[in-house]
Amino acid sequence: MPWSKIKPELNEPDFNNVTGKDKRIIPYADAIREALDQALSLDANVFVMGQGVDDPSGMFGATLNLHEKYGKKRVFDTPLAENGLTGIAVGAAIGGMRPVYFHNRPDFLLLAMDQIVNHASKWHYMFGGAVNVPLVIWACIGRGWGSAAQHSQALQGLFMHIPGLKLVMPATCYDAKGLMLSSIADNNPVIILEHRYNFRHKGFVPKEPYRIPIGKGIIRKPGEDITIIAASYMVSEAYNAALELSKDGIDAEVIDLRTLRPLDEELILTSVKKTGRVVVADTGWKTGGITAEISALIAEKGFASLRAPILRVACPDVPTPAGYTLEEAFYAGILEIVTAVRKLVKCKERADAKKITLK
Amino acid sequence: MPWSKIKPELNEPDFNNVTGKDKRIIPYADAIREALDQALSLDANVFVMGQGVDDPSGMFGATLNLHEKYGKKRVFDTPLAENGLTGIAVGAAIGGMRPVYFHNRPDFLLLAMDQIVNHASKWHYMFGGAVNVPLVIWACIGRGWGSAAQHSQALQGLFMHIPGLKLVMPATCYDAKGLMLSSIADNNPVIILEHRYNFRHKGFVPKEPYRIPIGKGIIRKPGEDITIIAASYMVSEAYNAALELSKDGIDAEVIDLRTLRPLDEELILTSVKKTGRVVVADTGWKTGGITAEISALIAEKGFASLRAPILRVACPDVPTPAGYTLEEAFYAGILEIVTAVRKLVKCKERADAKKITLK
Amino acid sequence: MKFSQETLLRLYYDMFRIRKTQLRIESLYHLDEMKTPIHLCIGQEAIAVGVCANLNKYDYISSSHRGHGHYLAKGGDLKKLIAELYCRETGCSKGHGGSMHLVDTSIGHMGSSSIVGGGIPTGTGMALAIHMKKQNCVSVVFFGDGAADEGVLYESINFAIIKKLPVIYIYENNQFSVCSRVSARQAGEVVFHAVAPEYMFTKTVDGNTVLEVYEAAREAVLRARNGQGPSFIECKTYRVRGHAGAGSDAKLGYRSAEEIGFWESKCPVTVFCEELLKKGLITQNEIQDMEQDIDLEIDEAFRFAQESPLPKGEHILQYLFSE
Amino acid sequence: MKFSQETLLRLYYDMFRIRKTQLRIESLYHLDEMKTPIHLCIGQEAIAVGVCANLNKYDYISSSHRGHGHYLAKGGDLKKLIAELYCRETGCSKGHGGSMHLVDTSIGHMGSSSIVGGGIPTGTGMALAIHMKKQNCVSVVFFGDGAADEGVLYESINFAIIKKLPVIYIYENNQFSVCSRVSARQAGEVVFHAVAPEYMFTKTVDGNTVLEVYEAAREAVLRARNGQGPSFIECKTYRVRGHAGAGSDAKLGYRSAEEIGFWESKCPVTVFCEELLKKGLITQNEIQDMEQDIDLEIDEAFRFAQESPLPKGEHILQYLFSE
Ligand SMILES: Cc1ncc(C[n+]2csc(CCOP(=O)(O)OP(=O)(O)O)c2C)c(N)n1
Ligand SMILES: Cc1ncc(C[n+]2csc(CCOP(=O)(O)OP(=O)(O)O)c2C)c(N)n1
Ligand SMILES: [Mg+2]
Ligand SMILES: [Mg+2]
Repeated sequence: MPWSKIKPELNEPDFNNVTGKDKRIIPYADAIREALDQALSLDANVFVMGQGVDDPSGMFGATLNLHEKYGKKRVFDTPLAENGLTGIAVGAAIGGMRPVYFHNRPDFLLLAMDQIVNHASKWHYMFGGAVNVPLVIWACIGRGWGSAAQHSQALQGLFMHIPGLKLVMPATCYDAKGLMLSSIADNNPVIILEHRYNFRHKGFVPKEPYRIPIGKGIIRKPGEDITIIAASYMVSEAYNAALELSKDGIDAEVIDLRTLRPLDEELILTSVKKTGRVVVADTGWKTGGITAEISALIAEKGFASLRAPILRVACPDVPTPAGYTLEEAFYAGILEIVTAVRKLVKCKERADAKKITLK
Repeated sequence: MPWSKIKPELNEPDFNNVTGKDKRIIPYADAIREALDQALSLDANVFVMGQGVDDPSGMFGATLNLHEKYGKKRVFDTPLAENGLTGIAVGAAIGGMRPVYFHNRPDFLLLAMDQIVNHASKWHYMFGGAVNVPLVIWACIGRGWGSAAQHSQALQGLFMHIPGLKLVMPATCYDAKGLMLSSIADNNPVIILEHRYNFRHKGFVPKEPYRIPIGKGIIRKPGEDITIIAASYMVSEAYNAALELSKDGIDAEVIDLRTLRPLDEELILTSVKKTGRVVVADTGWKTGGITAEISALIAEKGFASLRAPILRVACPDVPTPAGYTLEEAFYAGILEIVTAVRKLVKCKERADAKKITLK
Repeated sequence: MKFSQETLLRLYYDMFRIRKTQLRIESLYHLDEMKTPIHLCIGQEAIAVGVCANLNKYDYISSSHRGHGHYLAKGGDLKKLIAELYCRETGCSKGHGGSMHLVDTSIGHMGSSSIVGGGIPTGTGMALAIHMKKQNCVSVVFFGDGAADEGVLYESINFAIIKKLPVIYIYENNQFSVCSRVSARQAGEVVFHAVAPEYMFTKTVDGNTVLEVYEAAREAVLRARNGQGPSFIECKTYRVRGHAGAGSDAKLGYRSAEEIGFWESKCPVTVFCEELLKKGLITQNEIQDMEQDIDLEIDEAFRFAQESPLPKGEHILQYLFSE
Repeated sequence: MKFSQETLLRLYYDMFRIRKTQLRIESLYHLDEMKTPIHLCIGQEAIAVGVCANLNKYDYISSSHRGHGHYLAKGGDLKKLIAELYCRETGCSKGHGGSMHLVDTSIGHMGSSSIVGGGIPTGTGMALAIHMKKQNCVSVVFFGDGAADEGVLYESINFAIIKKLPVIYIYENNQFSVCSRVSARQAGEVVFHAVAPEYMFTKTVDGNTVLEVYEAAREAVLRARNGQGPSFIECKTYRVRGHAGAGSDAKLGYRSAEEIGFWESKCPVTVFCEELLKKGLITQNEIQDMEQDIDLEIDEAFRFAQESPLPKGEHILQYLFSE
């Protein structure tokens, strides 16, 4: 069933421009698995838990056979009981371990919001710094094949609102490994939201362990005319949109946020200062989602540079429908980004950007 | 303990300008209670549930003694078990009842996110309109006296992100009653987030049942120079800030959103068109909260009228600290609104608003 | 208990029809025309049928991701089921739900959740509605051993006992949650659930024997209709197919081919059929007639589905809110 | 079981100290200098003390909103407790937590949650950490009858049994969640919890009798240290004061003055004291000396708190993240 099995067939967009014989290309799932493997071998306090982490599909391949290498004490299946098990992971972290708790889908994290939001995110602050919770929670946003309303929610908009949580959304194989290693090394609760479509990709991943700083974004393509801001799988769409737009002579800058919280404000504001035009794109719902925060940030701190409205490309505000004809209408991507950019770049000619209205 | 008992001593700001002998003034809690009383007596399918709805304090007075009038079958105490009981309320609604489920604090709704978000909000859409969930969930945002991180979260930012939910936040005694009656009459899941500080107020409330349309805001004070957008208790702060500002000749328009979802876009955009300047104020956290969405909406659809950055007044991005000296620094209100407005109105003199930067 | 021939044949027919529907879905799934994740209930038909044979159309059921059997046993429209799998506008959920989200309010199927355990409290709540409206109905909650890991089960049962609700918990213990054995996830056979015989009627039955299920459910339903409160019935069974999708998953190696084979030999449909034949209650001819009827109905359902229009993307915002 | 005089006096002293601390807080609360919601454990001292007397400083405890007794019994700093109630920078949680959020990592108190039931899984998780690190410690989870309404209790116990974790669940059944009686919230005395003696050591004791609590906890702790897995001890007791704040709430009328009076007469501190006196294990003079010591310590703690600096608003962003 294509729903649960995605073959890593495509090369990811060539973000890194790495060349030479050292350019090792591996699938997305393998990049995560390698990070876990290295973390497990480097730190005896790291452990991996979650429904099916030890099963034949090994969490889409990301945890495959790690239980055989590290034993069922350090890589273990759990009962469903998501709130209880999250609390147990929090407690284990308080007790000095570094749990990595895997979930198929962010939808299931809704059962664990009490432990994530009321407990994990607050424990350090609430006790004046006395205790910390080095916990990683990982979940993979579903998409396609009728995953439907309860199996394809992109809930970054919720987690971005919670102080005390870090929120990480990798877009490349390189980052999937490097951000996983940083998240495990972090002394705070970190949510990693993956996207199912990233698992279609293969990309460049160095063999040795490395970390990518949490709280820093990266420019995937420099440009002068407009800034496209995205995270996770939407970065691929934005990048491809930028390539498409360049055919029309529109030079778009593509920002990959990498982490949503802390957010790399400086990177965003510097880019906006240069381009004066922004499209924010996300895999989640529009209203109250991450595109809202990024847009509001710019409207607050980057207003002086703005030469056009800030447009948001996101999913319409309905639960994910099951049927494929509806799914097609539901998901935004390259097309919607290109359209939004074209709308804004028309503004270029006008002398006074403020006067512009959009239909 | 002042924490759990708030006396309704203050008159709310005189938003309505009602005069004459028919002007009945009652406390905030009584307004809610009257709505419940009328709903229970008008519709046999309405019932009220929640921890302590039948206890001597009667949910801050909002449900006081209703169990005596309507019997313990229709007004009943529940076990804690918030996720289970929310699912039970959802099921009762599916079965044709109209439950009103009371919680002391929104913090406890985090235990019930699975049933609220995965179930209640999706049931109508997911089944192509076959079933509906006429459910009201009520919770009162805590504030002060060391309520601290787990008893004072203003979680409207989370609920605003969820399609399929309606989100209501009354600011006046009149609205507390009228919006409760509308919410109970609505065929969809409605979250009512109250604020503890509203319970300090008394205000005008007509005796007969009436409804206030969900999805429509209201202008609490018309003005020309700047728009202050707020909801719930923050409306009082915004209104008082506007009165303060008028002493300096700044004529602020104050919008009370009343409902956050659906949001009254038209009211907001019309006002911004007139004033060109906006401060959005909220009782919740800033990042990813409701101020983000409202700001992003304006940056997208009202950009042409904007003559200054959109500023947000909200709580800093940390869990609520317990100590009163920290609480004082945590909560934003009239002072922060006035400061934000003054910053923006300085922009008035400049010819080209785009050039303005803020410190 | 004595069963009329009519009842026995009805039970057989219903199981056979569910089985054949599942097999047809399975055989066509590779064509990728049903773009929806499927969870077949092959081997568990006796539970859906044995329970639902005691219900009428005003009774409620609450189901899960593995819900085709519940839907059909309760009387759900076969055409609308298949159309939903084909994501058509004519599907029971108008193409919004897919395989895991079936609904047919006309027969008390108020929608199934794919959040494991999600339907337990909602089904309990439907019993609360019955109770408050003083209706003479029951609410049946079907859930699996994975769902029994969730604390919400205990929250729900507790409430149902307190309020003496007319709810019947049908625990379909097929021994697996995906590839994870119940014995690895639960401390013991019945550590928490089904432990309160003083508080509710509890019974453990062979979930592959339709008459056992039927009898236990009958008692539970009678009690519920008489205001005697909730019941809990554990039906021991086995998931012979893979967790999701079509076909066996024996090659994955997390369970032995022998184990699967053992349970296949306990097939609730075949074994029951053999019994009926042995007792002379049915003939090979009658079986063939039944099969023909069923095949025709299934053919027609698939044709209906395939010929039905697809929902239009431009209508995506419809059904967000009820007026 | 035989107890040395030293142990008996220690148990008494610890209970007495907690009681006197609570009474002092109560008597000063009306001044509104402690701007924090308080939940007194008056009448429940025997549970905290009886359990913690079996623990050392490397053992963990997990506590709740009603946690002053647990904190003190485990060895938490009294000055830092009072300073926290006064919201001072010198408080155990630096004024960030208040009465419901105490912490003292130096004695294994890793922070208490005011989300009812919230500390149950985290305490279980601390036992998992102990287990994985192969430490010779235990983790004790204190929780109330309100917390026992929450499904997370069963999720946690189930996991603890599966993994044979060194965790001890101390169920402080004080019969109320705010004004709601346990009998109105739970289907029966022990429908779900404490029902699995084959799976873990379970025991019900008089929570007002410190030696009963001590003995049961001792066995549970020994078993946990020996790798024999989790235990569940129900301590029956009663909340004699109001749910929150200072003083009796008899006037509210949700329970009778007689009922409260009955339980006041079963006061764990006074009754134990009388027994010690009767057995000649303590003298009135010794009691007075104790009281004087305790009063002095409490005086000093309050002085320390009142003289301590308040946290500064400008530092509000501190401690969001750990480096
Ligand atoms: C709350 C939740 N956690 C995890 C999942 C992923 N999941 C989908 S089906 C399934 C198996 C559930 O097992 P069981 O309840 O026994 O039902 P069965 O599949 O055996 O019929 C799981 C874990 C889910 N859908 N919901
Ligand atoms: C999840 C949750 N629901 C509700 C509350 C409100 N609340 C605070 S204390 C309390 C009583 C809890 O009773 P119990 O667990 O028996 O503890 P006790 O107060 O009796 O010590 C309640 C309901 C809460 N804090 N958390
Ligand atoms: Mg199963
Ligand atoms: Mg209690």
